[in-house]
Parts: sequence; structure tokens; C-alpha cells
Amino acid sequence: MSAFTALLARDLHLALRQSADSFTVVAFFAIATVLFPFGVGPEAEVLARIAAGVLWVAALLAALLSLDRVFTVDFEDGSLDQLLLNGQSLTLMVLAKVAAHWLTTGVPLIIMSPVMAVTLQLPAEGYGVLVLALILGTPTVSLIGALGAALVLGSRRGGVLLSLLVLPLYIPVLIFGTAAVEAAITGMPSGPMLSVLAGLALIAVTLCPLGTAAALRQAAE
Amino acid sequence: MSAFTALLARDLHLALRQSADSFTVVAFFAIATVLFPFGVGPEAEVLARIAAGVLWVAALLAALLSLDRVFTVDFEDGSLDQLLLNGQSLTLMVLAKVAAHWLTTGVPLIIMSPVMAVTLQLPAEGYGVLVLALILGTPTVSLIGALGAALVLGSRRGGVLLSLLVLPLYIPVLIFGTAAVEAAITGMPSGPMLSVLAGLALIAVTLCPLGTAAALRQAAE
Amino acid sequence: MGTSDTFKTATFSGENLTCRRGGRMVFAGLGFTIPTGGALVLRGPNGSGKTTLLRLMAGLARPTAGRLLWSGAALEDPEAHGRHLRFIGHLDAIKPAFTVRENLAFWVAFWGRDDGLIGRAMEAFGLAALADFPARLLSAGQRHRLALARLVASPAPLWLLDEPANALDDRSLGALTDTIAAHRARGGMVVLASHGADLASGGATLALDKFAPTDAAQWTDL
Amino acid sequence: MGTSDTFKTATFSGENLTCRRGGRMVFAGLGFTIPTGGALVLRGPNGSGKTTLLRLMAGLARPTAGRLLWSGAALEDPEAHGRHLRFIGHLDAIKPAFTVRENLAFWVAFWGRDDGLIGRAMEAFGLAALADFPARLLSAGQRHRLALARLVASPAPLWLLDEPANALDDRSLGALTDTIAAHRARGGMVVLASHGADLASGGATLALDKFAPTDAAQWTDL
Amino acid sequence: MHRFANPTQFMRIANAIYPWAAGLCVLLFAAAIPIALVFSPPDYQQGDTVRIMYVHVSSAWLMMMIYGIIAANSAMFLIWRHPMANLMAKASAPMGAIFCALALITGMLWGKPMWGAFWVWDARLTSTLILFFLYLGYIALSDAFEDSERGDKAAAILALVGSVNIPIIHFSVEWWNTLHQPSIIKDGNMSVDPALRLPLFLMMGAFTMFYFAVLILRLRSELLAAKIRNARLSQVADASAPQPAE
Amino acid sequence: MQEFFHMGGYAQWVWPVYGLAAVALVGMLVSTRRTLKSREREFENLKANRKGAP
Ligand code: HEM
Ligand SMILES: Nc1ncnc2c1ncn2[C@@H]1O[C@H](COP(=O)(O)OP(=O)(O)OP(=O)(O)O)[C@@H](O)[C@H]1O
Ligand SMILES: Nc1ncnc2c1ncn2[C@@H]1O[C@H](COP(=O)(O)OP(=O)(O)OP(=O)(O)O)[C@@H](O)[C@H]1O
Ligand SMILES: [Mg+2]
Ligand SMILES: [Mg+2]
Repeated sequence: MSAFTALLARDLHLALRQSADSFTVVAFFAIATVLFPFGVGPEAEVLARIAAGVLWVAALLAALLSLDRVFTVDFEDGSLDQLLLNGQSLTLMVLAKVAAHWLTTGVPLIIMSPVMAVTLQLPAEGYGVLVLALILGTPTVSLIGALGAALVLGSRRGGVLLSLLVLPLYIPVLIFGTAAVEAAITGMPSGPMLSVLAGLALIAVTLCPLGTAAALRQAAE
Repeated sequence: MSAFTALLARDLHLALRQSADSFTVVAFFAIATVLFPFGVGPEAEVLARIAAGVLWVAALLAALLSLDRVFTVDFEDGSLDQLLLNGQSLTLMVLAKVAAHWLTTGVPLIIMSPVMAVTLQLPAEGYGVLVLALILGTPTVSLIGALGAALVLGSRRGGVLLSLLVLPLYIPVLIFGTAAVEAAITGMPSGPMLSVLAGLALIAVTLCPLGTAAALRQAAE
Repeated sequence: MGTSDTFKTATFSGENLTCRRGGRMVFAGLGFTIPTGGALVLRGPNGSGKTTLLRLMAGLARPTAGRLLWSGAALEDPEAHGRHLRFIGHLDAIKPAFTVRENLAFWVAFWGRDDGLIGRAMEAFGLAALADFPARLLSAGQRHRLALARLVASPAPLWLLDEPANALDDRSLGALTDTIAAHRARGGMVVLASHGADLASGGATLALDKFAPTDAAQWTDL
Repeated sequence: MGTSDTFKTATFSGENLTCRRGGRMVFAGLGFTIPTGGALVLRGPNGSGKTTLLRLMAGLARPTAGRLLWSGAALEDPEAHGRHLRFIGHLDAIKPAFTVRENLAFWVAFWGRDDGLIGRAMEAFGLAALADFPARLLSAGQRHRLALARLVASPAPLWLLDEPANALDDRSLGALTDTIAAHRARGGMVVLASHGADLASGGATLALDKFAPTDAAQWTDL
Repeated sequence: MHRFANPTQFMRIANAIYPWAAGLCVLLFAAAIPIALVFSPPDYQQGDTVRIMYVHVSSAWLMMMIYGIIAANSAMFLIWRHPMANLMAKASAPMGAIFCALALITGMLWGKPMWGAFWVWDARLTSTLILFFLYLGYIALSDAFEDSERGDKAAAILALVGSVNIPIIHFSVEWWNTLHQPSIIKDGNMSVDPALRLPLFLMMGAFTMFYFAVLILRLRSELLAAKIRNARLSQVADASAPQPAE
Repeated sequence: MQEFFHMGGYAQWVWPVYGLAAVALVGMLVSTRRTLKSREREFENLKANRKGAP
């Protein structure tokens, strides 16, 4: 078994062992989405109008919260030092960790999203594109988030600092993600937005792991 | 100097030393608020309609992020054990920590809120009540949050679990906080809502520190 | 209280202490008595319950059965018991952002002692030169010495020390031995877990492996 | 690679190593050579730079000046160097949710060794009985032994051990000494920081306080 | 009191109760279901939707009663450290969560034909939703720790603090004027048609007995789990028992 | 009979309620019994092994 699969398997295994974890990400997503009608009021038209945006913002914030700990635990218990010492490409290790993060948080979030869309009274035309957009967008979210998490590793108040670094980088995903859903609702083609999301994912998957690896090596020093 | 003031002074001192901290909470608040126009679109009427709700939700989420670490650091470096061993009431210690948290995050948030209200095109009548409601509401947020933080201390994925526990308990603050602002905007009296907020703060200040102290003692065991 | 004062006469003892952690019995029927000026060295192989017993003695954990006594009176309130003791465990309660002096000063203020002893505490553990050095830059042994300096900076009659010799160089080991001796001479009590060095000459020894419960006791219980 | 095989002949050395941390010079002009089967014991008071030097040797940190050589060739790529060594520091890289065996198995798979040695590693450090015990329940010494068991489970020629004797009871100390001797007999190299016990008989000793820069050097250098 | 703290004694009593609870449950359901679905008349206002009430109100009653039981047992567990109290609370929580979900869903399915919307943000609905989240929080918290004892205690504290919500749910229809139906029993005189009352009470009784019967099964199961855990741990302990000093 | 299933025009609301309730109750019962049975078996196994052990 190569180091990549060993690490991916370990992270998935850990997530399963601590089964409450991906469940709590989904729960945060649900709660944050549910908070909005409280704040904004229950009028169906207003809700439907902002549904796509709220869903995306809630998904980003949920991902953000879970990202906080992608590397922290390994850093604090010394695993990171050992991960650096395997004599192989660190970038590959980063990809394994990001893949595990996406599988345990991004995927449950995608599965959950149609249910939350009902709560927010999203028009039925939007559902398919919402799910598609999330499938294309959440990997980018995990990749950028991992970079941010690596950068703030070992700093005080990592969580808050992380948001500061990462949320602005999420803005393109947010804009095109919601635009795709809105296009679908209003009967316009949502293909262009979805391909932009795919493009963003491609850029992120080539650039972010390199930066993350460099940041991790700094953190260990 | 009593233990209470010593602890309060230490926490404020630490926050100052690590000056990035309260700044990052405010920054998260700002970014989360700014994300909305991206998600929802820039139309002024829609924004004004949801402004109060979005501000409150953003404030709650910002507080939540910073709460994650109220006790974690002390727990992980062994300070909590020592705090438990001072031969005095633990409830008082909890109050000192909550006070420090509120002073370093709640207060900057209150100061920041009118600026963010402008961004979201909140009608001018709402400003005063918004600030008042935040002054009455943020202590409750800190108190409930501290309870949640103490409960999840040492658990896996504390941050996400914390949200799950605490966000639902924030719902009343959110409802009455936004209702007060909306009342002010529509020219209705906002007094009743503000007094409910004050009542919630009273309940929280009597119940939460007790629960928090009990949870902290369990965490050390 | 200055370093030259003596402590009030007190004894610390435990009766029939039993402790279960995570459903498994760690030790059972354990008793001890520490007289004024006495020392108790906890020995036993890894996993025999030394750390568990120290936390129990500090009131941080509660025994499953049995009780602790302070000068013959049963301890009911763990909060009040905290006043009698200093506990130095594996975690050092040091804030990396504060300097060595600030770290000490906070705990002294927090425990309500006056800060006249801080200088002396730093000297006792060879930290005087590092007084204004941020704690995050300290080496493992220096950090551990800073944790130990609390014992001198803010006196209390009972010291509970979990493997205090860890990471210390020879010179610091000598300083620790001297400090313990001086504390006992003032009527203080010391309990320490140790695998190697003899830090408290003339103290009693408690071998924890003797109190491991028999198999049957574990099985029937619950 | 089974335990009975020997390692390829290799030497590990450092030339003129200088390290500055946070603006302060820790040591300067330090050199060492470890032959095949050799051992180097780092000694020195707290803060003399033992941990710093070990992390340097592991490639986790880079020296301010000087260089490391593997069999005479300068090490440029820290990633490739990782393959030569096992580093056991103060942090033990143990996942509390995994059992003892799972913890070992992960690292063995990660480092690309086959898992035939896991059983033997657990036996070497008295962990066989705890194999299916979740690591979260281990005591300080048991955890440390689990960390050390990686040395046996996944062999590598160079061992870098930071105060490996910490928290170990007498029996485990014996096991560690034996393991180190066996490793050296196979041509392995060991560097260890230690304040007390002699874990590598016949090894060279490096007293780090000798390389502390003079005060003047610290001051002018920046 | 102490008698109930001893697991063996407690289970002896519980096992004696079990056949009665299970039998009563079957009998009550046998009576309640035909009456609720066939023999009771439709409401003059709500028509046949009133048949939803029998399930809705019964689940709502159960979710509140179970929360009360959890809170009381949590207090006993925290104060006297009775292990049985902890098991009671732990075994009840998933059932409470399910009844709470059932109350929410049946309420929504009733709300659509009655109010024209599945959901409105009124005080009772909101506080019920909060109760559901409290249940989820309780369950998540109690298994979020490496050390299960710690999880039990943290969850117990949460249950106690959250009990503030129960009176809010019950009195919300009086404190705030809302869409939701007011209390059935008010000042002793029943606002519900007597013909509707009989199936309601039968159904509530059946649900309650169901809870007690299943609870006893769950308690047996939890106790077994604890025994298995102990046996596992002590097997390990045998093997790793401190080695004799050399 | 027809009328019974029709529920005065509210069939689509009433029947799901009873269906869900049935699923929830039966589900609770079945899952509880299943874990109980499996734990009983496991415990018996453990006890048997133990007796065999020295
Ligand atoms: C999602 C929507 C709903 C929720 C969460 C909900 C929740 C509750 C709760 C918690 C109770 C128990 C209150 C207590 O015993 O103190 C209750 C009782 C009751 N509900 Fe609902 N309900 C919902 C919708 C409805 C609808 C649509 C109706 C009828 C039009 C209704 C009629 C009743 C009645 C008649 C009672 C018994 C009155 C009482 O004892 O207080 N509910 N509901
Ligand atoms: N980031 C840093 N900035 C400045 N100085 C540092 C930093 N980290 C460590 N030091 C200093 O470097 C010196 C060497 O530390 P190191 O941890 O290597 O010592 P050590 O020999 O391992 O000591 P010990 O025996 O206490 O473990 C110490 O004096 C320490 O104060
Ligand atoms: N939460 C827990 N659940 C079950 N067993 C535990 C738990 N915590 C510790 N133990 C067990 O309790 C025993 C005593 O642990 P303790 O840490 O007190 O040992 P120790 O004597 O301090 O050992 P060391 O010398 O290694 O520090 C160990 O066998 C450990 O496995
Ligand atoms: Mg120990
Ligand atoms: Mg060191």
C-alpha cells in the first residue's frame, strides 16, 4: 500500500471511528440554514429569493468550521513531523488529506443540500443544478481551505484567522455557485457558470497542494 | 488582587499581547456580512429587507468561532487543572473568563455593527436599536457559548459539535434581536423585544455559569 | 508567607481508595498517611496508576470508593482542598506569550499570595537570567523548571509532583532535591511519582503494583 | 527487511553546523561523525540545543550554516533524507482512537514497509497484551513505549531519539537498551539526547555546552 | 432510593414490569387504532384530519415526558452518580428524538391542510424544533468523547440546562398568541369533544406503555454492553497486569 | 371501505401520519431487539472463552 492510500485510509478510518464527525458538519449546515428564516422572517417569496445564496454561504461556513482541524490534530500530536519524514512527495500527502476531508464533509453536505433547499423553499428547478454546483465547488472549498489551515497552523486563534484568509478566496466559488442555481431557476442556461466552477477546481487542484505542502514544511520548522 | 481580577486581567492581557485576536473576530463578522450581497445579489430592497437578520446571524457565527477557544487553550496546556485548584468558587472564575471573552469580542462587534449596517443598506431608523439589541444580546451569546465550549472540551471536532449545541440555543436571541430592529424600522415600539433580550440575559447569567463550572470540573476529571 | 515560616501541622491520608477509569479498575484498597514534613514516593511500572492517584489526591478526580482525609477530617469539598496543595503534572500550564516572570506572577496573584517570592523562585530553578524571556522560546527542561518554580513562588503545604525529574539536567535535579528538602523541613508534605532518581530521601515509598485488583473483583463488579 | 538483515554501510555526519533560533544563536561550529553501527549521545544542560540538533539532523529544520552528509554526500533534499531515519521526539504521533496495533500498522503502511514486524515490535516493548487496547487509555509510559515500538516495526538505518528514557519504568528501559544494541549490531546508527541513563554503551558523547557560542559571537552576529 | 441504584435489583424490578408494560401496550393499541381510525367521528371543524391528532399529540406528549425523564435521571446521575440513572437517560434519548421527529412531522402534515403551510415560525413550533436539536445535541455529545464517562456527564449537564425549554414548549401557546391549538386541558374543562378524547387517551397510553416496554429492553441491552466492555478491558488488564518487580 | 381509505378527502395527510408512526415504532422495537440479541450472543461468547482460559 502506498503512502497516499495509507494516509487516505487512515483519515477515513478515523472519521468512521469517530462517527459523530461528518454528522456534525451536516448538522451545522442544517442549523445555519435554519437560522436564516428566523432572522429574515418566514415569507416564502423572500426566502426563495435568497435561498441559493444562503445555502452556499452555509455550506462554506460549515466547511470552514471543519477545516479548522484538518492539520491541527496531526500538528499537535507530532504526526505531522512523521508525515514529513516519509521520503516521498509531500504534495501527494496533502492530496490524500484533502481527499479524506472532502469525502467526509463535502459529500455528506452535497447529499444533505436538497433537504435544506426544501426548508428554504428553493424553486424545484434549482435542485439539480444546486447539487451539480456543489459537486464541482466543494473540492475547491476543501483545497483552498487546506491551504489556509496549513498557513495558520500553530498560530493562536487559528480558527478565526483561517476564516479571514480563506473566506475572500471562496468568493468566486460563491458567486458562480449561486449564479448557476439562479440561472436554472430563471430558465437560463447554467452551463457557463458550472464550467467556471470546474475551471476553478482545476486551478485549485494544481496550485493549492503545492502551497499547502510548503506551508506545512514551514510549520514543522 | 483577587483571583477573579487576576484571571480577567490575564485574559485581557493575553488578548492584547496576541493583538490579532479581537481584530479577527471583527474581520470574520465583516466578511460574513459582505459575502451576503455576493450570494443574494446587490438589489437594495432585498438587502434592506434581510439586513437585520443577516447582521445578527453573522454576529452569532462570529461569536461562535471565537468561542471555540475560550477554554480549549487552558485545557490543553494544563492551566485548567490549576484554575480548578485555587480553593475558591469556580463559578466566579467562569464569570471572569466570560467577561474577558465579551470585552474582547462582543464589544468590538458592537462597535463595528453600524458600519456593517451601512453595507447592507439597513434603514437609518434601525441603527440605534441594533446597537442596543447587540449590547443586551451579546452577553447572552458569550454566556451560552461558554457553556457549550465547556461541554465539548476535549471532544473530537469540538468546533462543529459546539455549533450544534449552541446555535439552537441562540435562536431566541436571534428572533428577538431581529424583531427589535424590524420593529424600529417599521415604526413600532421595540421596547418589549429589548426587555425580552434583557430577560434572556438574566436567565443566562444565573444558569450558565453554574453549568459551565460543572462541565469544567467534569472535563478535568 | 515567607519561605522561612513553617506550615501548620497537618497530615494527609487516604483510606481504602479504589479507582476505576473507563470501566477498568486501576487500584483498589489503597491507603496512605503522610505526616507533617513527610514524603511519599509513588513507584510502580507504567500503567500502575501513579498519575491517577496524584489527580485523585489533588481532588481533580474522585475515587470510586474510599476517602481522603486532611488532618483526620474527611475531604468533602474539592474546591476548598485546592487551597492546601500545588499540583505539577505532565502539562505545565505555561502561556507561551508571557515571559517567565509574567507566567509566575499570574499564578501567584491568582492563588492570592503576595509576589515577594517570585524572584527567589526563579533563582531556585536557575531561571533568573531568563526572567524576561518569552516562555515559548524555552527548551523542554527550562519549561519544566518554570512549572516547578510555582512551588516556591506560591507556597502551599502539600506538593503533588508527577515525574518531576523528567527533562531536568543534573544541576536542576539538585535544585529540585534541595527545594523538596527545604519544604519538608518547614513542615510541608510531598507526594511524587518517580521511576528513577531519589528526590525525597527518608520518604515512605508506595509501590502501586501491590494494589492492582485481583481479576475476580473486576469481573463481578457492576 | 527482517530484523536479522543488516543495513547498508553508511555514515552520517555534520560539518560546522550553526543554528540560530528566533534570533539567538544556539550552537555554532558543531561537527560530528557517526560510523556504521555507531551511536552518539547528546548531553548538555537544559537549553543547550539537543532538541534543536536532533530536528536539524532529521531535516525538519535547516541549519543556519554548515551541512549534513550521508555517506559523504551532502544532503540537499530533506524529503529524500526522511527515508533514512526514524525520529522520536517529545510528541508521540499516536491517535487515541486507534488501538495499539492500528497505530503501528498505519505508520508501517505509510512508510512503505511490510507489516511482518508489528508483532515483534509490540513484544519488544511489552505491548503485546495491549495490542487491541485503544491508545487513549494508555498511561504516559505505555504511550511512550508505543512511540518507540515504531523503531522496530519499520526499520530505518538512523534513529534520532529525544530523551527516549522519559517516563519509562526499569523494565522498559532495559528493553530500550537491548533494542538499541541490536540495531547497532545490524549496522544501524543512533543519536539520542539524554540527561541520565546510559542507553548506548560505547557510543560517542557530544557535549553540547561546548558549542555554545561565546557571548560576543551572539552579539555581533545578526 | 439506593435500591434502585443497584443495577441487579433495578433490573429485577424492571424485568418484572416488562410483561405488564408490553401486554398493556398491545391491548391499548388494539383498542386505540380501530377507534381512532374508524369509530370516532370526524371533527366538525377539522374533518378527518383530526385523526392526525391522536398520533401528533401522543408523540408530543412522549417527547416531553421522555425529556423530563432524561433531565431527572441526569440530575440523579450527576449528584449521586447512580450508574442506572445514566443508563436510563442514555437509553431514552434516541427514543425521545424519534418521538420528537414524529411530533414535528405529523404536525407539519397536519399544518398543511389546516394552515396552508407545512411550517410557520411560531413559538410552539420553534421551541419544539429546539427540543429536537437538544436531543440531537445530547446524543452527539454523549458519544463525542474518547472517554465515554466524560460524554455521559457532559450530556447530563446539557440535559439539565436544556430543561428550561420544556415549560416554554408547554406554555408557549399561552404566552404568545399563535396559530397552534391551545391546551386541551384548561381549568379542568376539556375543550376537545368527548368523542375525540377517548381515542386520544387510549393512544397516549399505548405510546407511553410502548416507551416503557422498549426502554426496559434498551436498558438490558445497555447493561450488557457495559458488561462486555468491562470483560474486554479486564481481559486486557489480565494480560497487562503490572509485571512483578524484578 | 372506500370511504375509510378516503378519509373525508384528507387521505394524503392522514395515512402518511399513521404510516410514519408505524414505521417509527416498529423500527424502534426491531432495532432495539436486534442489538439486544447480538449483545447477548457476544456476552455468551465472551463468558465461554473466559471459562476455557487458564
Ligand atoms: C410542525 C408543526 C407542529 C408542531 C411542532 C407541534 C407541536 C406540538 C406540541 C409540542 C404539542 C404538545 C404541547 C403540550 O403538551 O404542552 C402539541 C399539541 C397539540 N397540537 Fe401541535 N404541533 C404542530 C402542528 C399542529 C397542527 C397543525 C395542529 C392542528 C391544527 C396541532 C394541534 C395540536 C393539538 C390539538 C395539540 C394538543 C393541545 C395541547 O395539549 O396543548 N398541532 N403540538
Ligand atoms: N524559537 C526560538 N527562538 C529563540 N530561541 C529558541 C527558540 N526555540 C528554542 N530556543 C532556545 O534554543 C535553545 C535550545 O533549545 P533546545 O530545545 O534545543 O534545548 P535542549 O538541549 O533540547 O534542552 P532540554 O534539555 O531542556 O530539552 C534554548 O536555550 C531555547 O531557549
Ligand atoms: N480513561 C481511561 N479508561 C480506562 N483505563 C484508563 C484510562 N486512563 C488510564 N487508564 C489506565 O489506567 C492505568 C493507570 O494509568 P496511569 O496514567 O495512572 O499510570 P501511571 O502509573 O501514571 O503510568 P506511567 O508510569 O506510564 O505514567 C493504565 O493502565 C491506563 O491504561
Ligand atoms: Mg503517569
Ligand atoms: Mg530538548
